[in-house]
Amino acid sequence: MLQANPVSAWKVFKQIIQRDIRVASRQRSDLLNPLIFLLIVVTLFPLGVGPGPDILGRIAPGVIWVSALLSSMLGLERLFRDDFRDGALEQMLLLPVPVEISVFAKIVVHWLLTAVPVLVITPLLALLMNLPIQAWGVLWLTLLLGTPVLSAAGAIGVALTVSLNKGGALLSLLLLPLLIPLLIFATAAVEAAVVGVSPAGPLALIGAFMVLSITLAPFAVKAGLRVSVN
Amino acid sequence: MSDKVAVPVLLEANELMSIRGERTLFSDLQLRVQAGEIWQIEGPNGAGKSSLLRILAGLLPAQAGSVSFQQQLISEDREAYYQNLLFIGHKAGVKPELTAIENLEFYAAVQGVELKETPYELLAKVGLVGLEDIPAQGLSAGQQRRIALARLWLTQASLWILDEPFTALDVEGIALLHARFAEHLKAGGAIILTSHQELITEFYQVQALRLRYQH
Amino acid sequence: MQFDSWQAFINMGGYGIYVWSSFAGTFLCLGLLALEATWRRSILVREATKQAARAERILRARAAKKQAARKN
Amino acid sequence: MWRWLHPYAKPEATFALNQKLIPWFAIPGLVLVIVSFVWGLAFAPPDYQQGESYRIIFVHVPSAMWAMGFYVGMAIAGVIALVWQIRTAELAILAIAPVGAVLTFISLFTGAIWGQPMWGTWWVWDARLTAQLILLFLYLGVMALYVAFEDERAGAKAASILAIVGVINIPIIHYSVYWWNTLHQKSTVTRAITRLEAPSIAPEMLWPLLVSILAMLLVCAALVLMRLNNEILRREIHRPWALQHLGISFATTDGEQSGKQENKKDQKGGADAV
Repeated sequence: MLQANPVSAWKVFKQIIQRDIRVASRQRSDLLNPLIFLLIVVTLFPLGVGPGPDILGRIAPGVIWVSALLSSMLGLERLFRDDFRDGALEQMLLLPVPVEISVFAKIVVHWLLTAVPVLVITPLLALLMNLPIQAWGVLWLTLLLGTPVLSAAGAIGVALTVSLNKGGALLSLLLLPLLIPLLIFATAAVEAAVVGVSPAGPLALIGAFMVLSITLAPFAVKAGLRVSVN
Repeated sequence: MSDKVAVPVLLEANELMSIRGERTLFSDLQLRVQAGEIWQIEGPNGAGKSSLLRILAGLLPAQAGSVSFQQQLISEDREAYYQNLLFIGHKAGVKPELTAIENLEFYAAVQGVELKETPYELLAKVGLVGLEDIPAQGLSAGQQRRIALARLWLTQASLWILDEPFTALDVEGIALLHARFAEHLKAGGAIILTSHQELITEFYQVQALRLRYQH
Repeated sequence: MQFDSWQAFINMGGYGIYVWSSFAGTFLCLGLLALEATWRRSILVREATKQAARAERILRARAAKKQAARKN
Repeated sequence: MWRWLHPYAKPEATFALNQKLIPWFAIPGLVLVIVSFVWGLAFAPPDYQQGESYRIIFVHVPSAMWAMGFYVGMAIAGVIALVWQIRTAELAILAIAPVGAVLTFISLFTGAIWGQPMWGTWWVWDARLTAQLILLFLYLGVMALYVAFEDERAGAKAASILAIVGVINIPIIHYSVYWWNTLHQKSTVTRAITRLEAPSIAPEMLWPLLVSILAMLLVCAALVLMRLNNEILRREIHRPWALQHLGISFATTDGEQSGKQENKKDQKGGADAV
């Protein structure tokens, strides 16, 4: 009788991460484009509202966060779209481990590939927007805590729209309203830091969002994928 | 192995019904797949062959009925079922950015198969010699299909569900596949597949399930 | 009654335009929803009638054909 | 056996039930609408700060309230559709969403009109209005997702998931928007509306308000039921029970039912082993 060896969830988790990083490393432009988009949008603001350091510094938290949200929408689709097209998504649902594990791995990979570069160029964005230096650290912290929420919530949206031809615009319509609380508290934290008030409250809330979204999202993503893959 | 009289039932489907859109594909469908059996799902296009395979694999919910694997409802213990299932669908799940070897190594690892060495020999066997470390997107459709089918040699799953495994294969490839099927059946495995061609082979007896197109 | 005259009621202490336009807008929106629902329904009924009639014609034609065949 | 009969027996029963319920919602609803509006417009005393303009409250608050309430109802239908796979619940999402969206629109529209005399501008980023605007986006998202799918049942499931995710998010959105609003609060006038809705509201104003809230619920529930029955009918139009119900005569010969498309859902032997 044929007997299959059990597989540990951790091994599958590692394998998915490894494979996706490898895949991404062979199509680097996909990763680079949202990043360049982010830089360009942030550059547009001083050109649009004038280069006065006062006004730039005042709107900087909002501008940087809104741009980050928009640019993340650009790259979100690749979370499941390619896998859906070539059938790897189907195979992912057929792995001998809970689907939530694989979904979580996909979210982690997406975060590593899209958010980490943003975190790296954050000082540059802050510099371009004349953000007062005392708020740089808090801006970076809000991005560090907030980007996992983007990846997790984004995964839900992509899971629901991945089988649609015209999913792109729909994805933003579904996701952006859900991400408003994140935007509000993130900008509030940075603004608090600008005026020298403790940003601990909003930061804690963003942290709570992060925990909530990465624990609950895999379940919603699983349900969404089951709908899309059939 | 000792008791040859009672052949274990691997997969059992009861009163399955599937509706796509407004059309009933099939209803009250019964299927019992025992170890050592190969089943071919026949029927015209649109009769629901692929849907049936996907229902059996647990990818698509049936409107009614149940599927159990080794007397266990598959919806209740998916992980145990998927440990023993190899499903290769219409889209084979080969990542075009990865090489044949990388693709195979990934699937072997997540299915719990230990690879003792890089599967050059296997890839040579399926006709991909010299193409082992080129990203799959540079290969032809048939060659990509072969990468997916090479998984048949790297699995311990007892049940295989294959959607049109023979498409884009040449005569040699088909013969190779038949040989592998025979080997699997002899080892106590079972296969469910769809195919446009008649399965004529001296290696094994094919059971057929015919789906009619219903308006 | 809070208002002395009809005029005063319409005028709403100078806010008439705002108050009445909100009420009118609300009625309009809900009314349109109700209209759309009944209109949809009537279309459905009309289509169903047409289809039933068509099916009946087909059946009658089939029966006539059968009868003709039997005569021959 | 029961499990697969269940979904097919259901639409018919729901349809008949709705048909009976609609007048029970519509007639009292319309009566109460008239009562509450006459009461609110003519008999309730003017507000000491806002004068007569506050009377917009009798349409603004009920619509804002039920815009939210219907979203929750839609999410509940979504849970039922996902967990028990009941077809009628899937259709209910399609029936509720447009009514809820229209209610949200009404609350935004009346809120904007109210804003003009209050703040001298049509739009103020007041917490309530902002939250309603986001709610409108959520409704639009659910509807857009539902119709984007070619397979309607898949669309229904996707919309259900989104509605549930949305309903988890709504309290968070609300809290954040209100918090954001107090953070950026420049004028004190914005609190006027909130003050009116506080429990300290005078009973002469509160009673007509409560009646208008009930009236709005009944009317909109009737609308939802009408839409739900249309959706049921649209999918079941070829079945004998629907034709019978509509009083359309249909031919039957040797058990062959009329209608172009015969959904042989109950036919046996779609497959046979050779």
